[in-house]
Amino acid sequence: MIRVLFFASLRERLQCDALELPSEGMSTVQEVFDALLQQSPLFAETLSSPKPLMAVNQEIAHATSPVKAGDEVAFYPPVTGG
Amino acid sequence: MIRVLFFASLRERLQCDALELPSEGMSTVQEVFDALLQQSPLFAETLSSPKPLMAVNQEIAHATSPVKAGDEVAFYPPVTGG
Amino acid sequence: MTFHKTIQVQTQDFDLQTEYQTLRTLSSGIGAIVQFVGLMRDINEGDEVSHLFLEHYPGMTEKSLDKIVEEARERWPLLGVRLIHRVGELTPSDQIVMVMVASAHRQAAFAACDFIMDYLKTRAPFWKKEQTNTGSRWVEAKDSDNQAADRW
Amino acid sequence: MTFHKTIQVQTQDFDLQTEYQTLRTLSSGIGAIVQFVGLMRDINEGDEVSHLFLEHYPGMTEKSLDKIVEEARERWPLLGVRLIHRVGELTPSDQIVMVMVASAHRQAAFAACDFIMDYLKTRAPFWKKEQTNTGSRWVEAKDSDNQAADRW
Repeated sequence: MIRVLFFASLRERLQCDALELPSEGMSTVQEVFDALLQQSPLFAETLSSPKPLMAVNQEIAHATSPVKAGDEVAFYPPVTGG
Repeated sequence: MIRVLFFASLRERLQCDALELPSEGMSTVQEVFDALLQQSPLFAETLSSPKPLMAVNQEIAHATSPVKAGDEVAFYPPVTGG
Repeated sequence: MTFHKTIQVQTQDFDLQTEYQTLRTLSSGIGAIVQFVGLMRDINEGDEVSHLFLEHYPGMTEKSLDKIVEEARERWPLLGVRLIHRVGELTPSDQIVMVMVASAHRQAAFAACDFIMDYLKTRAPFWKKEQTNTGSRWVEAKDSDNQAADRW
Repeated sequence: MTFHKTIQVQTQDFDLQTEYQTLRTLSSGIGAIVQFVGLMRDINEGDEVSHLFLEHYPGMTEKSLDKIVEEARERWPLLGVRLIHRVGELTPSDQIVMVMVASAHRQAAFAACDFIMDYLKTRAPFWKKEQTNTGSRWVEAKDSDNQAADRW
Protein backbone atom coordinates (compact mmCIF):
# COMPACT_ATOMS: atom_id res chain seq x y z
CA MET A 1 0.00 0.00 0.00
CA ILE A 2 0.95 3.64 -0.40
CA ARG A 3 -0.14 6.07 2.29
CA VAL A 4 -1.39 9.39 0.88
CA LEU A 5 -1.69 12.54 3.01
CA PHE A 6 -3.38 15.89 2.29
CA PHE A 7 -2.80 19.18 4.09
CA ALA A 8 -4.36 22.59 4.70
CA SER A 9 -6.83 23.90 2.09
CA LEU A 10 -6.41 20.73 0.04
CA ARG A 11 -7.33 18.56 3.03
CA GLU A 12 -10.41 20.70 3.67
CA ARG A 13 -11.57 20.75 0.05
CA LEU A 14 -11.10 16.99 -0.33
CA GLN A 15 -12.61 16.41 3.12
CA CYS A 16 -9.85 13.89 3.60
CA ASP A 17 -6.69 13.79 5.76
CA ALA A 18 -5.26 10.54 4.54
CA LEU A 19 -6.03 7.44 2.49
CA GLU A 20 -4.33 4.26 1.33
CA LEU A 21 -3.85 3.22 -2.27
CA PRO A 22 -2.75 -0.21 -3.52
CA SER A 23 0.84 0.10 -4.72
CA GLU A 24 0.49 -2.27 -7.67
CA GLY A 25 1.45 -0.62 -10.93
CA MET A 26 2.62 2.57 -9.24
CA SER A 27 6.20 3.65 -9.72
CA THR A 28 6.02 7.47 -9.74
CA VAL A 29 4.22 10.30 -7.96
CA GLN A 30 2.48 11.01 -11.28
CA GLU A 31 0.87 7.57 -11.18
CA VAL A 32 -0.29 8.05 -7.58
CA PHE A 33 -1.74 11.40 -8.62
CA ASP A 34 -3.53 9.88 -11.64
CA ALA A 35 -5.07 7.22 -9.41
CA LEU A 36 -6.35 9.93 -7.04
CA LEU A 37 -8.05 11.72 -9.94
CA GLN A 38 -10.11 8.54 -10.44
CA GLN A 39 -11.34 8.48 -6.81
CA SER A 40 -14.27 10.84 -7.33
CA PRO A 41 -15.37 13.92 -9.30
CA LEU A 42 -14.49 16.00 -6.20
CA PHE A 43 -10.92 14.62 -6.18
CA ALA A 44 -10.58 15.07 -9.94
CA GLU A 45 -11.70 18.69 -9.81
CA THR A 46 -9.84 19.68 -6.64
CA LEU A 47 -6.49 18.16 -7.57
CA SER A 48 -6.41 19.27 -11.22
CA SER A 49 -6.23 23.00 -10.72
CA PRO A 50 -4.11 24.36 -9.25
CA LYS A 51 -1.87 21.32 -9.19
CA PRO A 52 -0.54 20.65 -5.67
CA LEU A 53 3.03 20.37 -4.39
CA MET A 54 4.16 16.94 -3.25
CA ALA A 55 6.54 15.06 -0.97
CA VAL A 56 7.63 11.44 -0.78
CA ASN A 57 8.63 10.14 2.66
CA GLN A 58 8.67 13.71 3.96
CA GLU A 59 11.09 15.00 1.31
CA ILE A 60 10.13 17.49 -1.42
CA ALA A 61 9.33 15.52 -4.60
CA HIS A 62 8.42 15.94 -8.27
CA ALA A 63 5.91 14.23 -10.57
CA THR A 64 8.66 11.94 -11.79
CA SER A 65 9.93 10.98 -8.29
CA PRO A 66 9.82 7.20 -7.68
CA VAL A 67 7.40 5.62 -5.21
CA LYS A 68 7.16 2.08 -3.89
CA ALA A 69 5.04 0.03 -1.47
CA GLY A 70 5.16 1.47 2.06
CA ASP A 71 5.96 5.01 0.96
CA GLU A 72 4.22 8.08 2.38
CA VAL A 73 3.16 10.49 -0.37
CA ALA A 74 1.84 13.93 0.56
CA PHE A 75 0.02 16.52 -1.54
CA TYR A 76 -0.29 20.10 -0.33
CA PRO A 77 -0.87 23.69 -1.42
CA PRO A 78 1.96 26.28 -1.62
CA VAL A 79 3.43 26.79 1.84
CA THR A 80 2.89 29.96 3.89
CA GLY A 81 5.06 29.63 7.01
CA GLY A 82 7.49 32.13 8.47
CA MET B 1 39.72 81.07 15.39
CA ILE B 2 39.15 77.57 14.05
CA ARG B 3 39.17 74.68 16.50
CA VAL B 4 41.01 71.61 15.20
CA LEU B 5 40.55 68.12 16.72
CA PHE B 6 42.51 64.89 16.19
CA PHE B 7 41.39 61.37 17.04
CA ALA B 8 42.68 57.86 17.67
CA SER B 9 46.05 56.91 16.08
CA LEU B 10 46.37 60.38 14.58
CA ARG B 11 45.94 62.00 17.99
CA GLU B 12 48.58 59.68 19.46
CA ARG B 13 51.10 60.19 16.66
CA LEU B 14 50.66 63.98 16.75
CA GLN B 15 50.66 63.91 20.56
CA CYS B 16 47.84 66.43 20.30
CA ASP B 17 44.08 66.26 21.01
CA ALA B 18 43.11 69.72 19.85
CA LEU B 19 44.51 73.10 18.85
CA GLU B 20 43.31 76.48 17.63
CA LEU B 21 44.29 78.13 14.36
CA PRO B 22 43.64 81.74 13.34
CA SER B 23 40.85 81.75 10.78
CA GLU B 24 42.28 84.55 8.66
CA GLY B 25 42.75 83.49 5.05
CA MET B 26 41.13 80.10 5.59
CA SER B 27 38.08 79.25 3.54
CA THR B 28 38.40 75.48 2.96
CA VAL B 29 39.44 72.34 4.82
CA GLN B 30 42.40 72.12 2.42
CA GLU B 31 43.69 75.45 3.71
CA VAL B 32 43.34 74.35 7.33
CA PHE B 33 45.20 71.16 6.44
CA ASP B 34 47.99 73.10 4.69
CA ALA B 35 48.40 75.33 7.76
CA LEU B 36 48.74 72.21 9.95
CA LEU B 37 51.52 70.87 7.74
CA GLN B 38 53.48 74.04 8.63
CA GLN B 39 53.17 73.44 12.39
CA SER B 40 56.15 71.12 12.71
CA PRO B 41 58.06 68.38 10.88
CA LEU B 42 56.09 65.83 12.97
CA PHE B 43 52.77 67.29 11.79
CA ALA B 44 53.97 67.48 8.18
CA GLU B 45 55.08 63.87 8.17
CA THR B 46 52.15 62.42 10.12
CA LEU B 47 49.40 64.18 8.18
CA SER B 48 50.82 63.68 4.67
CA SER B 49 50.59 59.92 4.45
CA PRO B 50 48.12 58.42 4.73
CA LYS B 51 45.92 61.48 4.37
CA PRO B 52 43.27 61.60 7.09
CA LEU B 53 39.48 61.78 6.88
CA MET B 54 37.86 65.01 8.00
CA ALA B 55 34.71 66.56 9.42
CA VAL B 56 33.50 70.14 9.74
CA ASN B 57 31.17 70.89 12.64
CA GLN B 58 30.73 67.15 13.22
CA GLU B 59 29.62 66.38 9.66
CA ILE B 60 31.70 64.35 7.19
CA ALA B 61 33.62 66.82 4.95
CA HIS B 62 35.94 66.94 1.93
CA ALA B 63 39.10 68.93 1.15
CA THR B 64 36.98 71.50 -0.67
CA SER B 65 34.37 71.90 2.12
CA PRO B 66 34.09 75.54 3.33
CA VAL B 67 35.24 76.60 6.80
CA LYS B 68 34.80 79.87 8.67
CA ALA B 69 35.70 81.41 12.04
CA GLY B 70 34.23 79.44 14.93
CA ASP B 71 34.08 76.12 13.05
CA GLU B 72 35.21 72.83 14.51
CA VAL B 73 37.38 70.87 12.06
CA ALA B 74 38.36 67.29 12.86
CA PHE B 75 40.96 65.01 11.27
CA TYR B 76 40.90 61.29 11.91
CA PRO B 77 41.98 57.88 10.57
CA PRO B 78 39.57 55.46 8.84
CA VAL B 79 36.84 54.43 11.28
CA THR B 80 36.63 50.96 12.83
CA GLY B 81 33.38 50.86 14.80
CA GLY B 82 30.66 48.23 14.76
CA MET C 1 34.53 24.66 17.83
CA THR C 2 31.82 22.35 16.60
CA PHE C 3 28.76 23.73 14.89
CA HIS C 4 25.78 24.24 17.20
CA LYS C 5 22.28 23.65 15.85
CA THR C 6 18.85 23.55 17.48
CA ILE C 7 15.59 23.29 15.59
CA GLN C 8 12.22 23.25 17.31
CA VAL C 9 8.60 23.18 16.16
CA GLN C 10 6.32 23.89 19.07
CA THR C 11 2.94 25.30 20.13
CA GLN C 12 4.30 27.23 23.11
CA ASP C 13 5.90 30.67 22.93
CA PHE C 14 9.68 31.08 23.07
CA ASP C 15 11.92 33.36 25.09
CA LEU C 16 14.33 35.24 22.86
CA GLN C 17 16.64 36.15 25.72
CA THR C 18 17.21 32.52 26.73
CA GLU C 19 17.87 31.58 23.11
CA TYR C 20 20.28 34.48 22.67
CA GLN C 21 22.22 33.75 25.86
CA THR C 22 22.62 30.10 24.90
CA LEU C 23 23.97 31.01 21.47
CA ARG C 24 26.13 33.88 22.65
CA THR C 25 28.01 31.90 25.28
CA LEU C 26 28.99 29.04 22.93
CA SER C 27 32.31 30.54 21.90
CA SER C 28 34.34 33.70 22.34
CA GLY C 29 35.03 33.48 18.60
CA ILE C 30 31.50 34.73 17.87
CA GLY C 31 31.66 38.27 16.51
CA ALA C 32 28.15 38.64 15.12
CA ILE C 33 24.67 37.40 15.93
CA VAL C 34 21.75 38.15 13.61
CA GLN C 35 18.25 37.43 14.86
CA PHE C 36 15.03 37.40 12.90
CA VAL C 37 11.66 37.30 14.63
CA GLY C 38 8.39 37.04 12.72
CA LEU C 39 5.40 38.46 14.58
CA MET C 40 1.68 38.06 13.83
CA ARG C 41 0.23 41.23 12.33
CA ASP C 42 -3.34 42.26 13.12
CA ILE C 43 -4.04 43.07 9.48
CA ASN C 44 -3.56 41.16 6.21
CA GLU C 45 -4.72 42.00 2.68
CA GLY C 46 -6.56 44.97 4.21
CA ASP C 47 -8.63 42.91 6.65
CA GLU C 48 -8.40 42.76 10.42
CA VAL C 49 -7.18 39.39 11.60
CA SER C 50 -8.17 38.19 15.08
CA HIS C 51 -6.60 34.72 15.09
CA LEU C 52 -4.21 32.64 13.08
CA PHE C 53 -3.99 28.87 12.95
CA LEU C 54 -0.70 27.36 11.82
CA GLU C 55 -0.94 23.86 10.40
CA HIS C 56 2.16 21.83 9.57
CA TYR C 57 3.28 18.39 8.40
CA PRO C 58 4.81 16.79 11.49
CA GLY C 59 8.01 14.97 10.64
CA MET C 60 8.56 16.66 7.30
CA THR C 61 8.63 20.08 8.98
CA GLU C 62 11.61 19.20 11.18
CA LYS C 63 13.39 17.44 8.32
CA SER C 64 12.97 20.36 5.93
CA LEU C 65 14.12 22.92 8.52
CA ASP C 66 17.17 20.82 9.26
CA LYS C 67 17.98 20.62 5.56
CA ILE C 68 17.66 24.39 5.18
CA VAL C 69 20.01 25.02 8.11
CA GLU C 70 22.52 22.49 6.76
CA GLU C 71 22.46 24.23 3.39
CA ALA C 72 23.18 27.57 5.04
CA ARG C 73 26.02 25.99 6.98
CA GLU C 74 27.60 24.71 3.77
CA ARG C 75 27.47 28.16 2.20
CA TRP C 76 28.73 30.30 5.09
CA PRO C 77 31.19 29.77 7.98
CA LEU C 78 28.65 29.63 10.80
CA LEU C 79 29.24 28.87 14.49
CA GLY C 80 25.63 28.27 15.49
CA VAL C 81 21.98 28.40 14.43
CA ARG C 82 18.88 28.29 16.62
CA LEU C 83 15.51 28.08 14.92
CA ILE C 84 12.04 27.88 16.48
CA HIS C 85 8.77 27.86 14.54
CA ARG C 86 5.45 27.83 16.33
CA VAL C 87 2.33 25.97 15.21
CA GLY C 88 -1.29 25.99 16.37
CA GLU C 89 -3.39 28.95 17.49
CA LEU C 90 -1.85 32.45 17.52
CA THR C 91 -3.16 35.95 18.18
CA PRO C 92 -1.89 39.34 16.94
CA SER C 93 1.60 40.36 18.12
CA ASP C 94 2.48 36.75 18.98
CA GLN C 95 5.93 35.54 18.03
CA ILE C 96 5.65 33.07 15.12
CA VAL C 97 9.19 32.22 14.16
CA MET C 98 12.73 32.93 15.30
CA VAL C 99 16.01 32.37 13.43
CA MET C 100 19.25 33.20 15.23
CA VAL C 101 22.62 32.87 13.49
CA ALA C 102 26.07 33.25 15.04
CA SER C 103 29.28 33.69 13.08
CA ALA C 104 32.73 35.22 13.47
CA HIS C 105 31.71 37.91 11.00
CA ARG C 106 28.72 40.05 10.21
CA GLN C 107 28.25 39.33 6.50
CA ALA C 108 27.96 35.56 6.99
CA ALA C 109 25.46 35.95 9.83
CA PHE C 110 23.25 38.36 7.86
CA ALA C 111 23.36 36.36 4.64
CA ALA C 112 22.66 33.03 6.35
CA CYS C 113 19.75 34.36 8.44
CA ASP C 114 18.12 35.93 5.37
CA PHE C 115 18.72 32.74 3.35
CA ILE C 116 17.19 30.50 6.02
CA MET C 117 14.04 32.65 6.18
CA ASP C 118 13.73 32.72 2.37
CA TYR C 119 13.99 28.97 2.12
CA LEU C 120 11.74 28.36 5.10
CA LYS C 121 9.02 30.46 3.46
CA THR C 122 9.10 28.51 0.22
CA ARG C 123 9.99 25.00 1.33
CA ALA C 124 8.97 24.22 4.91
CA PRO C 125 5.46 22.68 5.12
CA PHE C 126 3.56 25.27 7.18
CA TRP C 127 0.17 26.72 6.26
CA LYS C 128 -1.59 29.71 7.83
CA LYS C 129 -5.34 30.00 8.19
CA GLU C 130 -6.56 33.36 9.41
CA GLN C 131 -9.76 34.42 11.10
CA THR C 132 -11.20 37.78 9.96
CA ASN C 133 -14.53 39.53 10.62
CA THR C 134 -15.96 37.80 7.58
CA GLY C 135 -14.82 34.27 8.38
CA SER C 136 -11.72 32.16 8.08
CA ARG C 137 -9.45 31.76 5.04
CA TRP C 138 -6.19 30.13 4.08
CA VAL C 139 -3.43 32.64 3.51
CA GLU C 140 -2.37 32.73 -0.16
CA ALA C 141 1.31 32.14 -0.89
CA LYS C 142 2.76 35.22 -2.62
CA ASP C 143 4.93 33.03 -4.81
CA SER C 144 2.56 30.10 -5.34
CA ASP C 145 3.40 29.88 -9.05
CA ASN C 146 7.11 29.67 -8.32
CA GLN C 147 6.68 26.99 -5.69
CA ALA C 148 4.84 24.64 -8.06
CA ALA C 149 6.74 25.62 -11.20
CA ASP C 150 9.23 22.79 -11.57
CA ARG C 151 7.30 20.05 -9.82
CA TRP C 152 5.20 18.76 -12.70
CA MET D 1 1.86 55.00 13.49
CA THR D 2 4.77 57.38 13.87
CA PHE D 3 8.32 56.20 13.35
CA HIS D 4 10.14 55.23 16.54
CA LYS D 5 13.87 55.90 16.83
CA THR D 6 16.34 55.60 19.70
CA ILE D 7 20.09 56.06 19.36
CA GLN D 8 22.48 55.71 22.27
CA VAL D 9 26.25 55.84 22.69
CA GLN D 10 27.20 54.57 26.13
CA THR D 11 29.92 52.92 28.20
CA GLN D 12 27.55 50.56 30.03
CA ASP D 13 26.27 47.26 28.65
CA PHE D 14 22.76 46.96 27.22
CA ASP D 15 19.98 44.45 27.76
CA LEU D 16 18.74 43.06 24.47
CA GLN D 17 15.51 41.77 25.97
CA THR D 18 14.46 45.20 27.24
CA GLU D 19 15.26 46.73 23.86
CA TYR D 20 13.34 44.04 22.01
CA GLN D 21 10.27 44.30 24.24
CA THR D 22 10.15 48.07 23.80
CA LEU D 23 10.32 47.79 20.03
CA ARG D 24 7.98 44.84 19.76
CA THR D 25 5.13 46.42 21.69
CA LEU D 26 5.09 49.64 19.63
CA SER D 27 2.51 48.46 17.14
CA SER D 28 0.57 45.34 16.20
CA GLY D 29 1.44 46.22 12.59
CA ILE D 30 5.00 44.97 13.15
CA GLY D 31 5.52 41.70 11.29
CA ALA D 32 9.31 41.44 11.38
CA ILE D 33 12.13 42.41 13.71
CA VAL D 34 15.75 41.95 12.67
CA GLN D 35 18.43 42.34 15.32
CA PHE D 36 22.15 42.58 14.85
CA VAL D 37 24.55 42.27 17.78
CA GLY D 38 28.29 42.72 17.41
CA LEU D 39 30.35 40.92 20.07
CA MET D 40 34.00 41.32 20.93
CA ARG D 41 36.05 38.36 19.66
CA ASP D 42 39.05 37.12 21.64
CA ILE D 43 41.18 36.90 18.51
CA ASN D 44 42.00 39.32 15.68
CA GLU D 45 44.49 39.01 12.82
CA GLY D 46 45.66 35.79 14.46
CA ASP D 47 46.50 37.36 17.83
CA GLU D 48 44.80 36.88 21.16
CA VAL D 49 43.07 40.06 22.28
CA SER D 50 42.55 40.63 26.01
CA HIS D 51 40.99 44.12 25.96
CA LEU D 52 39.53 46.59 23.53
CA PHE D 53 39.25 50.32 23.94
CA LEU D 54 36.64 52.10 21.85
CA GLU D 55 37.31 55.79 21.23
CA HIS D 56 34.74 58.02 19.57
CA TYR D 57 34.06 61.64 18.62
CA PRO D 58 31.36 62.77 21.06
CA GLY D 59 28.69 64.80 19.30
CA MET D 60 29.60 63.70 15.79
CA THR D 61 29.00 60.07 16.74
CA GLU D 62 25.36 60.67 17.64
CA LYS D 63 24.80 62.94 14.62
CA SER D 64 26.26 60.44 12.17
CA LEU D 65 24.27 57.53 13.63
CA ASP D 66 21.10 59.59 13.41
CA LYS D 67 21.83 60.41 9.78
CA ILE D 68 22.42 56.73 8.95
CA VAL D 69 19.11 55.72 10.54
CA GLU D 70 17.26 58.52 8.73
CA GLU D 71 18.74 57.37 5.43
CA ALA D 72 17.54 53.83 6.09
CA ARG D 73 14.10 55.16 6.95
CA GLU D 74 13.89 57.01 3.63
CA ARG D 75 14.76 53.86 1.71
CA TRP D 76 12.53 51.33 3.45
CA PRO D 77 9.11 51.45 5.17
CA LEU D 78 10.29 51.04 8.76
CA LEU D 79 8.24 51.22 11.95
CA GLY D 80 11.11 51.53 14.41
CA VAL D 81 14.87 51.44 14.91
CA ARG D 82 16.83 51.08 18.15
CA LEU D 83 20.61 51.45 18.01
CA ILE D 84 23.14 51.27 20.83
CA HIS D 85 26.91 51.50 20.41
CA ARG D 86 29.24 51.12 23.36
CA VAL D 87 32.47 53.03 23.91
CA GLY D 88 35.31 52.70 26.42
CA GLU D 89 36.88 49.53 27.78
CA LEU D 90 35.60 46.13 26.61
CA THR D 91 36.65 42.51 27.17
CA PRO D 92 36.09 39.40 24.99
CA SER D 93 32.46 38.33 24.49
CA ASP D 94 31.19 41.79 25.49
CA GLN D 95 28.36 43.25 23.45
CA ILE D 96 29.71 46.15 21.34
CA VAL D 97 26.82 47.27 19.17
CA MET D 98 23.15 46.51 18.66
CA VAL D 99 20.88 47.48 15.75
CA MET D 100 17.22 46.48 15.93
CA VAL D 101 14.83 47.21 13.06
CA ALA D 102 11.04 46.71 13.02
CA SER D 103 8.92 46.70 9.88
CA ALA D 104 5.67 45.24 8.60
CA HIS D 105 7.68 42.94 6.34
CA ARG D 106 10.81 40.86 6.49
CA GLN D 107 12.71 42.17 3.47
CA ALA D 108 12.65 45.80 4.63
CA ALA D 109 13.80 44.87 8.14
CA PHE D 110 16.70 42.74 6.85
CA ALA D 111 17.83 45.24 4.23
CA ALA D 112 17.67 48.22 6.59
CA CYS D 113 19.53 46.48 9.43
CA ASP D 114 22.30 45.37 7.06
CA PHE D 115 22.47 48.86 5.51
CA ILE D 116 22.73 50.58 8.91
CA MET D 117 25.60 48.31 9.97
CA ASP D 118 27.41 48.86 6.65
CA TYR D 119 27.14 52.61 6.94
CA LEU D 120 28.00 52.64 10.62
CA LYS D 121 31.22 50.74 9.90
CA THR D 122 32.39 53.19 7.25
CA ARG D 123 30.98 56.51 8.47
CA ALA D 124 30.46 56.67 12.24
CA PRO D 125 33.54 58.04 14.09
CA PHE D 126 34.54 55.08 16.28
CA TRP D 127 38.05 53.66 16.58
CA LYS D 128 39.14 50.41 18.21
CA LYS D 129 42.44 49.94 19.99
CA GLU D 130 43.19 46.39 21.05
CA GLN D 131 45.47 44.94 23.67
CA THR D 132 47.35 41.78 22.68
CA ASN D 133 50.22 39.82 24.33
CA THR D 134 52.69 41.98 22.44
CA GLY D 135 51.19 45.37 23.27
CA SER D 136 48.39 47.62 22.11
CA ARG D 137 47.54 48.57 18.53
CA TRP D 138 44.89 50.44 16.61
CA VAL D 139 42.65 48.17 14.57
CA GLU D 140 43.17 48.70 10.84
CA ALA D 141 40.07 49.54 8.80
CA LYS D 142 39.56 46.84 6.17
CA ASP D 143 38.36 49.44 3.67
CA SER D 144 40.66 52.33 4.62
CA ASP D 145 41.35 53.19 0.97
CA ASN D 146 37.65 53.38 0.17
CA GLN D 147 36.89 55.58 3.14
CA ALA D 148 39.43 58.22 2.14
CA ALA D 149 39.00 57.83 -1.62
CA ASP D 150 36.75 60.76 -2.49
CA ARG D 151 37.73 63.11 0.31
CA TRP D 152 40.78 64.77 -1.22
